[in-house]
Amino acid sequence: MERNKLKALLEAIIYVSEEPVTLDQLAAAFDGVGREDLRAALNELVVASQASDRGVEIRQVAGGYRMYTRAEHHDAVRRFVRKQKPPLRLTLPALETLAVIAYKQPVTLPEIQQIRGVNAVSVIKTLLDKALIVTAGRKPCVGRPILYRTSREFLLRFGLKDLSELPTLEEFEELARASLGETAEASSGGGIASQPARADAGSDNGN
Amino acid sequence: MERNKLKALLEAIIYVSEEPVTLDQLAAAFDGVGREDLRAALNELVVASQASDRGVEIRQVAGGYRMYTRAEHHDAVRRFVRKQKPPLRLTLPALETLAVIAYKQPVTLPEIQQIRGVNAVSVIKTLLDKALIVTAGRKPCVGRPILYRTSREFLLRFGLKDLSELPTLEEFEELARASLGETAEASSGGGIASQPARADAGSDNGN
Amino acid sequence: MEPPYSVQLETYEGPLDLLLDLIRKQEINILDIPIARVTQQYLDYLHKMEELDMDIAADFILMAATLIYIKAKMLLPPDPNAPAAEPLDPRSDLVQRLLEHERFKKAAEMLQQKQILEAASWSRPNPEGFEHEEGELVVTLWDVVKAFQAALNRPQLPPPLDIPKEELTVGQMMAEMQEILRASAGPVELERVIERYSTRRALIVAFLALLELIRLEAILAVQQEPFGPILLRKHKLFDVVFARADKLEAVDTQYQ
Repeated sequence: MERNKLKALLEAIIYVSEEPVTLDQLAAAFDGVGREDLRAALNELVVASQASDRGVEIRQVAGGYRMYTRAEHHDAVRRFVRKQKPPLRLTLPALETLAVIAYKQPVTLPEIQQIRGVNAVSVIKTLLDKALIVTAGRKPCVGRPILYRTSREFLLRFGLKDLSELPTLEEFEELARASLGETAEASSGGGIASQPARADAGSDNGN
Repeated sequence: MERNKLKALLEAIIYVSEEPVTLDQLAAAFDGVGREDLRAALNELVVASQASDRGVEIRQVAGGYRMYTRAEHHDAVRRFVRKQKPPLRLTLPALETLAVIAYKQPVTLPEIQQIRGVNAVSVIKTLLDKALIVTAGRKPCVGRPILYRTSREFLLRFGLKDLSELPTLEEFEELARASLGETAEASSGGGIASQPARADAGSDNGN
Repeated sequence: MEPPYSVQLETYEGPLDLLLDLIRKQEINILDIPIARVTQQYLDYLHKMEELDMDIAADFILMAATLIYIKAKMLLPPDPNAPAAEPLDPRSDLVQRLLEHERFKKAAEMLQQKQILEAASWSRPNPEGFEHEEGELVVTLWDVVKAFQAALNRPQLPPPLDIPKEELTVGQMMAEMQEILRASAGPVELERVIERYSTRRALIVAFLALLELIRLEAILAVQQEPFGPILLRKHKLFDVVFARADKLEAVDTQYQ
């Protein structure tokens, strides 16, 4: 298939699809087109949608491709949106518990509570209710506790391509050490870590 | 406003709007921008969206501007959409009936209706159609009613290895209590999984 | 000594938050915590909570015990019989937990930033009606669990009658409504009642019966919030109306 035609079709499919469209789905739908060609065409679409005169971008999220307006346009766009998505309000303890699950998954309630140092039952229920986490079987140990992991909804709500897009915990460690006054080691290898997360440090008290 | 930024904003607004967006609406939204500038920017958007590698075009319709996929792509788009396995969707009565079957299986229609207090015939049919439940012989009692149990598809859809991975009612109650603000003293998950697995789960129809 | 009620106490979600705050505010090196001092400050905080009659969660007490244990261990000479390979600092477990806790706090902030950005962008799926059925929900296992609990908690209605509903008159239907309300402890959702009838005729008869009962002030239909479920409950004349069989029959003659 001609590249331009392929790109046009891909754009149309991503536009109408309710869920992020995965490469697997596309490969199954376009019989004669190789995965490499699909990937290349998708990349071109993603890049083209970043142009400064474009208001709708194609992004990778939750393992697929999806269209979005840009966050920086939200003031102008909001008044035209008919169906507002219900805001996701999470308390700081809920966010911290979610972070523990995101990084340690699959993980059990006792393990979460060990890390957090507090009872986490009600927070777990909140996260289940909001479908940000799901159960993931049971751990084969004494008591067979339920395992929890983050859901697709989590990736969607937090705009993540997949879990590997999360910064590593080591990166946070550098940051944490630095902020706890343990300056000696932090300065040696802190270069990579401090960049992305610095911006949001100190927003602690914002809530 | 810079022309490219204006075009990006207009594209985003047309994308999120469910109805065609009129020039009047846009003029009201963009205070400092003249109608001529708006019209020119909109024309540029319309023309750009006709490029051969674009699959979503902006058209003037019913006195406003709106996005459309191109007619020549409709067959391909429809084929793609139809092929996708949509996420599992159930009405509330269907969900509840499924839950009763999951926890009480194998179970008969009269027993289900006794618990739910309502007629469940049409809902059972839906669940059979979606292959979430299957029949499991007849109960050896008066009238020999048909028994129902959950299917392999049910396990797959909910990511369960087997039925013993279903959260037990005790586990559920701990979470439910927590939501009532009654901070259950689950000292590090002490209350969890007091009964490892429901002994009755699927015992007679080994999955 | 400050008067007890003027004390302003920050609230902490758990003991690790409290400890981290103590350490951070005093710019203490986390790898070399002055355990005696921090333990004292920690206990002071718990005492203040007590003075304010605040409940102290078990988690806080447990941590106090841990701190005291570490403090005691640091005063003791190393156990000569211990395997030589591990001259472990008694604080190291705690330090690891604090560091990990701090990491997750940072991770939570990062998630929050991502979520804010995500909430500011819109996707408009299915703009041209390549649609699935309406009114259905995407369900998870958790929804199944909750649905079962809901079914168990609902007041049990008598099982639907076996006699064909087509046969019921308005008066008999009123009697059935009475049974339903009498059998349940509290109000009954209108939807639960309606669901019992599948034929058009039975539904019409059921509605007529409900309207009659509302008119006679035997039952009351209330809606506690907009779009909320409509609840049926016994009204002031509930017992009076149903005590008189002739009243129900009189209704039937009206509808002949």
